[in-house]
Amino acid sequence: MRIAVQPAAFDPSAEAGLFAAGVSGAGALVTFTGLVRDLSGRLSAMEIEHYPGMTERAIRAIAEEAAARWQLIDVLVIHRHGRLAPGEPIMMVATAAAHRAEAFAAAEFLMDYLKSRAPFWKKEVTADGAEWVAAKDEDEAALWRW
Amino acid sequence: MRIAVQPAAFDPSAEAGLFAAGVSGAGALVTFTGLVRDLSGRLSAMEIEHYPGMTERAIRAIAEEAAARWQLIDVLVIHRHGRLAPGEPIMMVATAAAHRAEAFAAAEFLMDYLKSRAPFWKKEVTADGAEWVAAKDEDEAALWRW
Amino acid sequence: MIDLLYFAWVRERIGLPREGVETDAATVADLVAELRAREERYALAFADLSALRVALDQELSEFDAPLAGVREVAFFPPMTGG
Amino acid sequence: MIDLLYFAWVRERIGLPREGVETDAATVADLVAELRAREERYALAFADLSALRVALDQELSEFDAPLAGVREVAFFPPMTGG
Repeated sequence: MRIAVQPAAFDPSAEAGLFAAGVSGAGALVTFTGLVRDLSGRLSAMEIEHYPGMTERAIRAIAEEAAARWQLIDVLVIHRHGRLAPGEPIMMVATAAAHRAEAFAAAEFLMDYLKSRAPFWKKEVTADGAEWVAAKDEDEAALWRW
Repeated sequence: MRIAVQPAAFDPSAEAGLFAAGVSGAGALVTFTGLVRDLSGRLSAMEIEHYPGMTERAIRAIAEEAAARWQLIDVLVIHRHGRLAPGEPIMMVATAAAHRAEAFAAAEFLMDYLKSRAPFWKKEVTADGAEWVAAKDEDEAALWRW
Repeated sequence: MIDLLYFAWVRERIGLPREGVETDAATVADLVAELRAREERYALAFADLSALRVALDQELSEFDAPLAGVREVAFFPPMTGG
Repeated sequence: MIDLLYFAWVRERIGLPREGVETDAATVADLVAELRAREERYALAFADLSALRVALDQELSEFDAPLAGVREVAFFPPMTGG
């Protein structure tokens, strides 16, 4: 299990390759990558604030919960903070399991919990100013399925 | 949309990188990679037979169905046939969408349908002989959720 | 003339991957009945239709489907891709 | 002495990321009442508790949780990671 909370940019496909190389006996690998979207066409940056210390704890607790629920061979979570440009990867998760259902379920579980239970806050910066991204009711609702 | 049915080995992370580079405006990328598992510890190869012509048609129809159900920015499917070694990637799918729920749902849909509706047949080769892999009831049942 | 294609253990039991047949069979099931009557290896391959799938001109179909206009019929076990 | 941490718009409204307080508040809600009474910017930041979340010693908690033994209290809006 590797958890990285970092300001530095990362290459999701290179990380996926490293993850895959470190896994043995898996039948299924799932990766998810989240990217900065420029919805307005005017986004100059996405700023991500986090709570150092709690962030790593919260992500580790979420990953351990996933490992307890599904037979996972390995889990990877990378999440950036700081200032990101449109199109840049914000975060990724990867899961390795014997079967596809477990790898998919664990990756979706990780994403749902990272969205609403890991202490990150996004702010969209445009030429007109900056605005905190509001949490979506649907993201909170997504937790109820688990 | 790229669909490749090929005997040649491929590098899932390199393919994921190419896929990501060709996508613009996505907020969510999901990849799934299926690998040859050596359950018995005695597997010398996995042989995958397919139905040339129908295979490409069937996969394209499945991918088009996914694109009709979810707002997808792009879809990739790669599936090998021929003789594969334990641990080698058999196939991968990648999906790009605005939101994670669509990218995950489409990737799972593609996998469920590729398992049971694309004309591939797996045979496990061990020192003791070769045996066709039996279709699993649970794979057929997985289609009912869509 | 219709092309018959066999895959996986159907191909192995029948002992060939493809053959052409002249037939007046109205449906896939009628064609299967003709094939079963030919030789033991066909009877064996088609013993249990519930273990088989059929594609007509490369589209999955059913055993009661009509054969009129069909050029290619493929028989195979349930698929195990992915 | 308890460390108070503020994040995102809570930090911006209060105007600082962290401060130490001496308090006898029994619960988080009691502490919030003390902070609200301090100054307008605190009253504003804590106007609507339903828009806020709280973590005690880096674990998500509730506003009615006791403060006994707690060293670090963080206030922030609902999280928007991922």
